[in-house]
Amino acid sequence: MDFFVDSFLSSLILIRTVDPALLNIVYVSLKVSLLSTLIAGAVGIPFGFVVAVTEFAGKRAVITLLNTLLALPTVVIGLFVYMFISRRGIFGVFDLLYTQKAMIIGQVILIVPVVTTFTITAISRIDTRYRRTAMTLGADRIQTAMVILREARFGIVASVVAAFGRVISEVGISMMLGGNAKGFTRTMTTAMALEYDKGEFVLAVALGIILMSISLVMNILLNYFQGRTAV
Amino acid sequence: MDFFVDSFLSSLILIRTVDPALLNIVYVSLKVSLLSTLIAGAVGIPFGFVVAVTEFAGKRAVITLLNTLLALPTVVIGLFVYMFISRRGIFGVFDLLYTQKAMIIGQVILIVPVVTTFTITAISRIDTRYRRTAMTLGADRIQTAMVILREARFGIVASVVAAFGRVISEVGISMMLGGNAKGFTRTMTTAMALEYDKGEFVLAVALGIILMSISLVMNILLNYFQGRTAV
Amino acid sequence: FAADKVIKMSTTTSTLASGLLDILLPELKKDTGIEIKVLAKGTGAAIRDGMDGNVDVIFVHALEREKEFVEKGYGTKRYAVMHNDFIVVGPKEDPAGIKGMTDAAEALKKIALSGSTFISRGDDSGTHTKEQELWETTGIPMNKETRTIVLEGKELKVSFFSPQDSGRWYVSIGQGMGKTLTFADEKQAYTLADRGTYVNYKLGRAVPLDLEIFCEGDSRLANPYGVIPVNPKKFPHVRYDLAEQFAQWLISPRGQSVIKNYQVLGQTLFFPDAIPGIK
Amino acid sequence: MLYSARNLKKTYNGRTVLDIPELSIEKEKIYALLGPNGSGKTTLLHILSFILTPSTGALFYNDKPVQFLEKALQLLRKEVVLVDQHPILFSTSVHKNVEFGLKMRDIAKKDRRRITEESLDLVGMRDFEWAAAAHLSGGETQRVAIARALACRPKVILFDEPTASVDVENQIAIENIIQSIHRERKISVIVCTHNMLQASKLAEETLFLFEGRPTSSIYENIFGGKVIMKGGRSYCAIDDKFLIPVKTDQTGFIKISIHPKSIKFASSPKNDASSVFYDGRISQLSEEKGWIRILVNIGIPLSVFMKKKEFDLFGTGIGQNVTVKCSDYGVEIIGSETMPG
Amino acid sequence: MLYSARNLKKTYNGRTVLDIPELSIEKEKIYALLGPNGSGKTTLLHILSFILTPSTGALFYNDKPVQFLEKALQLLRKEVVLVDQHPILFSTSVHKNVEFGLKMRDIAKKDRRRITEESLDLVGMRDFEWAAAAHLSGGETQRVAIARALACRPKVILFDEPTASVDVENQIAIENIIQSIHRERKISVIVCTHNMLQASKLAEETLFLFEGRPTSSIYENIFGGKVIMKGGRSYCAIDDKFLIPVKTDQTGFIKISIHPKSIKFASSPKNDASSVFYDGRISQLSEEKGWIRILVNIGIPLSVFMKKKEFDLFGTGIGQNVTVKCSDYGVEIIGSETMPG
Ligand SMILES: Nc1ncnc2c1ncn2[C@@H]1O[C@H](COP(=O)(O)OP(=O)(O)OP(=O)(O)O)[C@@H](O)[C@H]1O
Ligand SMILES: Nc1ncnc2c1ncn2[C@@H]1O[C@H](COP(=O)(O)OP(=O)(O)OP(=O)(O)O)[C@@H](O)[C@H]1O
Ligand SMILES: [Mg+2]
Ligand SMILES: [Mg+2]
Repeated sequence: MDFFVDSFLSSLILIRTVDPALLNIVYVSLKVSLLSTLIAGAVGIPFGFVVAVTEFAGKRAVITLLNTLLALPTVVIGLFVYMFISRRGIFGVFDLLYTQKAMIIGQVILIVPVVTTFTITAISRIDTRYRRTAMTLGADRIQTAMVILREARFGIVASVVAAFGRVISEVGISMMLGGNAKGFTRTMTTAMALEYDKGEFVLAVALGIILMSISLVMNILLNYFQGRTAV
Repeated sequence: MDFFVDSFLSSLILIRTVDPALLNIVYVSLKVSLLSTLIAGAVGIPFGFVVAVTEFAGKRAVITLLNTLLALPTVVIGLFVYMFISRRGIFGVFDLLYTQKAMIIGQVILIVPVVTTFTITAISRIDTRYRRTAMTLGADRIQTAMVILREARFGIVASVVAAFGRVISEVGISMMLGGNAKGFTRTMTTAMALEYDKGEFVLAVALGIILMSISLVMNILLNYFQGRTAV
Repeated sequence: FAADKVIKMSTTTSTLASGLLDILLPELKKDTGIEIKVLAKGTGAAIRDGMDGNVDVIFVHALEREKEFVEKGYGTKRYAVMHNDFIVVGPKEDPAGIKGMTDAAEALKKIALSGSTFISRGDDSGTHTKEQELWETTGIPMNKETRTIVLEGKELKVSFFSPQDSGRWYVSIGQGMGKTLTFADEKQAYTLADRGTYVNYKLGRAVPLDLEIFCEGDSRLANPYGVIPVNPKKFPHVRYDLAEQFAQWLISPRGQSVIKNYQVLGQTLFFPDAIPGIK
Repeated sequence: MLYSARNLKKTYNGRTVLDIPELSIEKEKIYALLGPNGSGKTTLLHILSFILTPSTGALFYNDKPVQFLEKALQLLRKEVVLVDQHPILFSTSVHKNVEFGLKMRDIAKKDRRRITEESLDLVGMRDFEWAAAAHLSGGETQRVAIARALACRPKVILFDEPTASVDVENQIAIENIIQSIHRERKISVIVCTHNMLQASKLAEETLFLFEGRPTSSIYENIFGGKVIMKGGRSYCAIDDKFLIPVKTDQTGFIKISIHPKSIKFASSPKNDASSVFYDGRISQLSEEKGWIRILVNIGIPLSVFMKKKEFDLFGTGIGQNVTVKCSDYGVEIIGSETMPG
Repeated sequence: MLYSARNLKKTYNGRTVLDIPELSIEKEKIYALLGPNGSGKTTLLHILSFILTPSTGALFYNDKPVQFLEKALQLLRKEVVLVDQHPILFSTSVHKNVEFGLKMRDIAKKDRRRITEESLDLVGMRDFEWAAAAHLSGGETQRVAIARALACRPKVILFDEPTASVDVENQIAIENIIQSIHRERKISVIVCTHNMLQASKLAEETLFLFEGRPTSSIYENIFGGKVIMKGGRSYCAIDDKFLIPVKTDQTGFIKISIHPKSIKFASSPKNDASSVFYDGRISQLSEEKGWIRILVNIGIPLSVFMKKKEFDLFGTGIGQNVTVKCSDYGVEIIGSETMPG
């Protein structure tokens, strides 16, 4: 148990000393994760909505495929994106590899299926009467969608929270596409992986404790915000 | 694009040759992931159910905490479990480290929050009239729970699918607690990580394609099974 | 009991990634019946495994730390098994102009002075340790970064060295050798690499690395690997006899010749150290 | 014509639940839509409010064919509003629910507020304006849903059993609202109801549906029974007791409807070849625009409909015993049931 | 006593929606539970069916205090079944829905099948046995829910507006079922309804709720109006037209209930100091166990209740004009509204 006490104390020291390197790592982590979540939400929520409310031939196939994509390993995503943005890839000229942009691209691919499938699940469960009621009261497509999304908000917020949790704790893509370059693309998780490789377990867990604290604060804020907008 | 064609052809060759080493890797992957998902389901679904249907003081706090745990990095889980089961840890005598059991322990910790939060979300949305109806018809606690779980089955199955996707594509915990020992704890993802380390990108992606195919087959089976039990 | 002759070994990724173990271990089994569960990871984590008693033997390349490991009683004895060597590689254009240099420290100094990008592994591995040693001998002012952690209740300082004013050209990525080479290739930068991995990435792939060797042969660039059985006095459960048997086999003529004859694409990657001149 | 339809059908998994060869609904009138459970009333109202697409057939609105394409329907829906059978309220406040249609119509904020309050006043739910809609009682919910539809000020309003859960006081209030919006704002109304009195109070025209098809037979006196033969004539035996004369070759179980206008009072039971006589007691009387609806309990309740003048002739009244007669020309077979025999 | 209660209250967010100082319900009787929307009827039925816990107060079932603990309640629920106001069916087949309660009671499979079919037959839904419950129409759903409750063969059955969406034919059928299960199986029944005729047809006893409280005033002739003074007397002015005499010191808007038994026919309008006279027309008559319920339309509909003998004395009938009188002792103030004035 000493180990956890050590880690906890170390995390306190790390925070107290306001280590600028640490601040940068936290900043990069949050920036990249939040942007990825935002983009994935902007893509996945409307996509999930459309799949959920429209009836079309391959619907079950699409859902099965999305469920399959939940199992997409980070290594595959990493290599896939790598092939496109590496110096020899077709987008090589943009010099994206080992930048935060590359990490965001990979992470978005990782979590779009998460947001989409859970949006579909959340919306499918909403009574069709909500849709019909909005329609008969004169709502157009977008306004009807907003009504349904509002009714499904708990599920959708949950999917976004899960997606955020997934990316901020994610290490494979950040490592492969970000490169863990100190000061540029080093995130809390890649730093943790590094400390682990070095055998500095205490430091790795100390970083993990900081990460969880940040995630906790974000969730408390979200909870507070959701509580206020309820009804 | 050649790269993907190469990878695809390689994956075909791998499958065609029925490489026993590959078979073992696939077997270990599936066994560990399925067991983890099963255990996490057995823990997370009832837990999520109880949180969802009972009113208690710290309910919102519990949900916030679970949401936070969605961001638990694999490195932290890996080290956490390591501390307990390493030879110097309190469970050291059981010699769990670098076994499939260790991987399962870590993976269960990883996905219990996923299953739990999405079970909570799925159940919260179920009209309380289902519960009241079951109760007035004479259902006891367990029977009432079964009714509600049945009504929330899409959300719950989705959470289990997501959890399975999470563990079968997961590499950090498998690597740290399983050790990627050939024939014992080498999974598809740790094998991919190794091939990637070796620079054998084609092989890494070929393994990824196999992984996705397996996941696809599992999802098709599940879809078929769900379709049959619907109504 | 053949099935029971299984031991656990922690090693650095390079031994596994280079393919050496894939040749070595079947031979070992044939000769001794011993099977090895290989756990490949970062140097630090591999040594840590030994210190925690999680494995029966370690096989790493970090000479100073290996000695310390034995001194502190975690291991019984370090057996020198083999070495390969480090090289300085960089882009064809060679912006720092170090082609053909044999003094590694001088080469690094020129890279620093010309401000050419240099990728450091930055992961405290054997390679990184070597790189830090070399930087210190260049005379370039070093930057020491210290972090305080708590270990077993006591505060402890951990430090890292890197050249001063290196913000732009010195990129520390904290990753394994292969990834570091890939990174350097992408950014067309210099880096210090071990020859085995370089050969693998240069010759073993459809799309070879776009990096050339510019500096090699300096005696300081040797990279020795050692094998250390974990001390049964510290961890009674370890299978010391099998670990010792494995170590003995490695340094035996049989083991040494397997290492010597292991070639990738016509290149010898490791040179046996236990028996000089072995065939 | 407000609506007309030809060969309108709605099919679910091979089962045709609505099948309307011909339908015309005039403008600025109040229609009652009647029919037993499952006869397709709700389905028809959904189609007429453009939120459900028929499987086949043509629908005309204001004499223009309706294109079942989202863009076109959106425009039509601004004119036609449906109040659902079991309405749902959005999980916001009562105020926001009623305001919703106004927002969709880009009404200015100030006006929205006023109209919302007015509409809630109409249904007596003003006190609940800021309550959470999700927690209202059944009748409260129904009344808010009506207010929400009224607030939209549509040209056509379709009510699906609007007062099913509403209390007596508000039932009358809502019936009055329906009449007054029709009178004052010239709104066309279709009301679907199981309450005959409500239908006859409100409606200028009546539509009947039975098993998805419009039917001329009035939706009353519907009974199921077994065909039996007696004295060379066929009867439908209800509850194995009451024999209703019927023209049929069928056997087994059938469903019949006795036209309420075909049932007559008989001063004395004389042997009329084509009629059957029943003794009963008048248990309810109600006046409907010069007609009297009489409920005669002969063991089963028979609904009888006669001109006030005719009724007055008999000098009978509530609680009096009467003999009624029924002949096979007033009995229609509306279906045969597959029931365990 | 089947149920008795003391100081039973249910409070939501500080609002007391049910407040019952005293209540007794006898065994093996049919009770009607009446009251306007939001008066707490559903809330009371939920408490009596042990699926809602009161905020405070004591409830006795069969003279034993009810412990609101899950274990104890589970046993009680096997004897008491509620049919919800807007029932939901589980998203399985109709058959499985009806069978559910039987499974919970560990009935053998063979018996389950038989009872399920019998119950569906009772409500005329046997044809739908294997249909998906989710797609039924409003009335079909309500009927299946009734079958599901009947199948459980409870000792007590609580119906919350059981026929609100049910068609006329089945409405009668369900009323008959309620009467026959009560008669034959000695089941105690409480029916909540807004249908006065149904209540008087079925009920042996009647309970009234108003704003959460049991009230003696009959739930009829409820009107809201403004208190005005005229000739030293106070009146409640409804729609600014009809003046109802009322004893009050209040001003502003009040809600009154005119006891239907207190309204009398007046042969000729003579100046009676304490009464007010209204001219109207008899629009509906119904017989209820020796009493006649008369709907007199005086501009607003007044419900009048008198002994059949008394009614017969006047020799009037449906569609006739009459004068009725109303005095302040029959008028009760049941609430004051806060309305914009
Ligand atoms: N989505 C659906 N899938 C299958 N059957 C359906 C669906 N919707 C309705 N039905 C069936 O169509 C028939 C007509 O339904 P509808 O709701 O129009 O009846 P209704 O006349 O409104 O009845 P009620 O008086 O009970 O409200 C019913 O038998 C119902 O079971
Ligand atoms: N969960 C809740 N939270 C807040 N208020 C509630 C809740 N449930 C019911 N109420 C309120 O309690 C009051 C009584 O509700 P109840 O459903 O018992 O009325 P009811 O007599 O059944 O009315 P109706 O005839 O409309 O069905 C209503 O005004 C309702 O708004
Ligand atoms: Mg309907
Ligand atoms: Mg109610």
